[in-house]
Amino acid sequence: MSLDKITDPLHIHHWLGDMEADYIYTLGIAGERFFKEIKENGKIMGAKCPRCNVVYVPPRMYCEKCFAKLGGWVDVGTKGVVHTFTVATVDVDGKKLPKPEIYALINFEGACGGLIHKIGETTPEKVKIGMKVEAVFKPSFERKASINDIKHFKPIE
Amino acid sequence: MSEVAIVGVGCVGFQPILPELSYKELMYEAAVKAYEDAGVDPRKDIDVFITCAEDYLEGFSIFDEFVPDQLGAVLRHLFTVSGDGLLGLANAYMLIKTGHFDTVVVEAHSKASDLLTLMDVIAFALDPVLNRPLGGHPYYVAGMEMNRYLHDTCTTVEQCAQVVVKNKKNACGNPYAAYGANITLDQVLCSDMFFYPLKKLEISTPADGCVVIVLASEKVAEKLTDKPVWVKGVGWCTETPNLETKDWSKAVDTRLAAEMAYKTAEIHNPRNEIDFAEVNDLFAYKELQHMEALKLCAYGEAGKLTEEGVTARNGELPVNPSGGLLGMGYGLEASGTEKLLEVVLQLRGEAGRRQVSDAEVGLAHAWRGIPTATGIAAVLSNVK
Amino acid sequence: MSEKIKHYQGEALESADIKEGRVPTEKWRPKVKFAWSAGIAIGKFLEELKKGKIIASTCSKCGRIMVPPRIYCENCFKPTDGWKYAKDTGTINTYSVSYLAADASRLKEPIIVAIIDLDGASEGMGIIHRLGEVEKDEVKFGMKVKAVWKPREERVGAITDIKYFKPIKEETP
Amino acid sequence: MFGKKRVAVVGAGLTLFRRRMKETGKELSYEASKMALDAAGLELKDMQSVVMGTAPDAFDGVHMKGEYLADGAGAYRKPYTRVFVGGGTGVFTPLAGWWHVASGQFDSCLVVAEEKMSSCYPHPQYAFTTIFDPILERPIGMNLIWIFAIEMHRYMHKHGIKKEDIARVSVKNKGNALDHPCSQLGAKITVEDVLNSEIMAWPVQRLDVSPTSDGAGALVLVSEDVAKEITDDPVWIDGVGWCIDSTLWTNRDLYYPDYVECAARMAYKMAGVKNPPKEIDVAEPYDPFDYKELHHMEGLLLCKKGEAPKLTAEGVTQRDGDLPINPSGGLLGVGNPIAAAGLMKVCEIFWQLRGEAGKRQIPGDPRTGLAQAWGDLMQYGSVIVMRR
Repeated sequence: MSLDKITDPLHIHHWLGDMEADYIYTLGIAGERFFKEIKENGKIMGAKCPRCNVVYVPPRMYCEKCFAKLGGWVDVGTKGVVHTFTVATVDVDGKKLPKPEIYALINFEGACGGLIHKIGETTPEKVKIGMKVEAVFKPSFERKASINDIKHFKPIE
Repeated sequence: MSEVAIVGVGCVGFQPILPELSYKELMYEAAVKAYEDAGVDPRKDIDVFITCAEDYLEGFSIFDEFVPDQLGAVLRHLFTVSGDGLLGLANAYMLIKTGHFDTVVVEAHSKASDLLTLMDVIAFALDPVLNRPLGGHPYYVAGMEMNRYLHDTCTTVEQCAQVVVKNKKNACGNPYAAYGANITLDQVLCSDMFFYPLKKLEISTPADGCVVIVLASEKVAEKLTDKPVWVKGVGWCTETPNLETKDWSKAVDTRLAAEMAYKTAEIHNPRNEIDFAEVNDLFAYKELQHMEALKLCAYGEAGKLTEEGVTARNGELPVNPSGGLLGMGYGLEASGTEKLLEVVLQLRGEAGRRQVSDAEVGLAHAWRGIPTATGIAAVLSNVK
Repeated sequence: MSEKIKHYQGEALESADIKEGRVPTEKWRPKVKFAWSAGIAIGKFLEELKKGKIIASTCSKCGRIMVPPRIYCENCFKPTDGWKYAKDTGTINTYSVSYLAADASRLKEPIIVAIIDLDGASEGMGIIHRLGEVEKDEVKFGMKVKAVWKPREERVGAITDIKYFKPIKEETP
Repeated sequence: MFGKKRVAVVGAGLTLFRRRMKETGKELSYEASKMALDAAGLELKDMQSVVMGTAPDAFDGVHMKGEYLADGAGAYRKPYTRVFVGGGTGVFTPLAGWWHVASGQFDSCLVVAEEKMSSCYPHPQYAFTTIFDPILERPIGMNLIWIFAIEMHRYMHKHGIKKEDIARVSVKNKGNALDHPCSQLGAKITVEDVLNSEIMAWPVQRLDVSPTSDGAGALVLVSEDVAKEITDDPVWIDGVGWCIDSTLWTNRDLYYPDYVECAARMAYKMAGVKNPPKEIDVAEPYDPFDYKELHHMEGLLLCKKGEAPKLTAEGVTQRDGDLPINPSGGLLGVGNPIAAAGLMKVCEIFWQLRGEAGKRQIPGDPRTGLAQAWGDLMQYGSVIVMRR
């Protein structure tokens, strides 16, 4: 234990700084193809593990379970089911959001995984686990091969 | 193979902020306490030092640059585990088990108050392509997980809130706890709904503090102390970093980690063989979910046990007698060592008014928080 | 199996692929802001810099006078037990003439940066700082230098309260 | 050695090293891991534990990037640890893998090292500015190259070494890298080329320096019992060593890396190496800068202090010399994706000891090899001694 201690609050000092830089991420081999399908064709694709016989959404280069290279790409459609969701009322700074945001994991039939995205065109109290939803894409000229090329998912039926 | 024991602990904090100490000085003070407790001189007696840290929580790239001096590790054998302090314990345990090393120090700390934008940093851990571009407060992930957990197990929001009441109450008896409080169930239930169904008071608040642990092989431990706490087994596991394919209802990482630890520790019936548990409760529902994954009760049963007072300090299976992270404060990578500290104090009979009676076997558990699915479990005992 | 491996994986990109958008990317700039506690030793060091002085901490066990100061002697692992001023003069231990700025951009006029072993501290107690009022070819190992301080009213309690170190001109007899 | 377990390396994998790659860090990790498993004739399910080594998060641009990379490294539902000791990480990672197996806790461990430096834009150099003390050093406008220049200058001054003595390392390593299939900067250059290259921070010039890179590497480690079942050709990890020196690098004499010597002594003691220059047949010391190879040869006790430039000039460190140093081409030639580059050195020793290094194979019958990495603020040494 140190012999000198600070007992006078005027001697407490701090130093401001940051650890900020710009980052550019490639989407990867699987990611690039996945997002190009969203951008160019408005399609959500999965990739199949030839060994586990599982279709992963989003597609990957490899099966995380067995390390086989994923093969056949499958269109899983744009409709899915809410696996779970939340309603966020605060932003990253802890400030109250003007309008709550609904985040959900959407599963696609026959596929392992799904997409985490926002739910729109509804109100928080109407969202339920197991609810059917559909992807709403941005107009094609606005798409950039990004997860945000999907505006949100909206309830169907 | 030698048995492994904890022979010294030192802790400074936990406090909402420790503004008068730099992170180095904080580590130094905790280290001095631990070395005094163990009766060792780090300049001569320690074979390996492990620091557990992540760069963005500290404000440096390559944090271990800034570590050796204050731990007494200059020109000695130190490294960083980029993980929770309990993962540091796992590596210390293996090092001693090789038979090449007799004494290992594990350090973990939080200077959360140095970091002004913790939630931005946590958001920075999300997948940069699939998840992060959606933006928002990263704890939405916890809200989603709690929702599915409640849905699948029929655990109630009251049961989750009871965890907060219990832990903050326990913390009132813990001098190392920053956020003890005497609150009611209603106060928790009426606190702001941040990420439905997760409420403000169900989320642990960061705190500053440091824990240093000294481990030793059997032969050295028996020379150093008459109160060794034996590490009977450690397990750790990463389920998957992919939010899309992780299990949203069960803490699979923790289940697998516990199975590994129990196998080594020869624990066959955790509920009966473990006297008390220090379980990660970064969010209130996590304590329940983790109890189930740790096989302290059946899937979906933890809420009920909490409601019935089984997990209270004087209950049949005390859980988080320290006050947990909800009561002590979220010590970032030191979270697991907060748990470990309590287990050691309890097993030595030094937990003061928190003392659990007849404690022989304790469980310490950590989870690395959002957005990870990494859990670590350690079984400790005061009987070899 | 090096010789048995016929194909090594990896798809190289040119920087133009990114710049010209041929390869889609995501961008992010994290908000990572800190207010590091300076603590006991460095807090005092900064306060003294503001006064135009360089403070050292001392260890009575090994007798070292240490800059920058610390509250523990890392060699003895004892708390330091005294404070002492070092001088603002010293000797160049080693140096570099750099054409690179912090962001790796290229400078027309080089920065000269040196480790300066301070007088009044134990041997080898160096700090890193810039040199000024000297041509790059004049700098020598072992050269004596002195701190050039900012005017008192501009000092804020920072290492940059010292503008740079400059050579001490030898008195010509 | 009663009660102490031996650990074998049975497979190695590497991706290409390039300035910028399309693969994500996860995908790079996967490619290297898969290659190592294939080489060992094993599957992911055979791996009981995984250790990841990767340097600052500030390169890849992901907080807790060990967690992020986990599935690419094969850690799905497995015990997984990330270790991190700056530039020393690449050689340190197999040391962590070693104790996973040597402890008896696991029979196998997949060791993976990854770096995707190109995510940091426009240049990874920016990330390096955050390795300095924010109060005492960053305000001066620190640049990574400065501190190497300062160390290199001190080393030259202390022993009276000339730049051309050092440039020979760059010439040798970039030349060796021409034979490495993953190499980023293999080239036939001359001492004059190095001396005439752009001055970055005197005495450091452009061709004294390794590049920034993307890449990954992997090793498969197994226990003695498993090794005997699956291969006739294991390479044993017989010595491990690591050491850190004081944070306060400006308080130290930078002419000699005491921390490398301390790490080396730890590894030599464990491996029973008494006379390193005689007993080590091939070495891969860390060479992010050309002078570092010399500095590290001395720290590793492969020669006397100040003597490494002479050995280099005499050709002793060439592939066909008495003590081949960096036959891979090192970081200067193959590239420097920090952690992956360190692991590349261990892969090279593995291949050299198995006689599988192809065009890079050193003559004779190498039985004992060493790889070493360096890191932090002129502060960290990690050393591995391997034997056939």
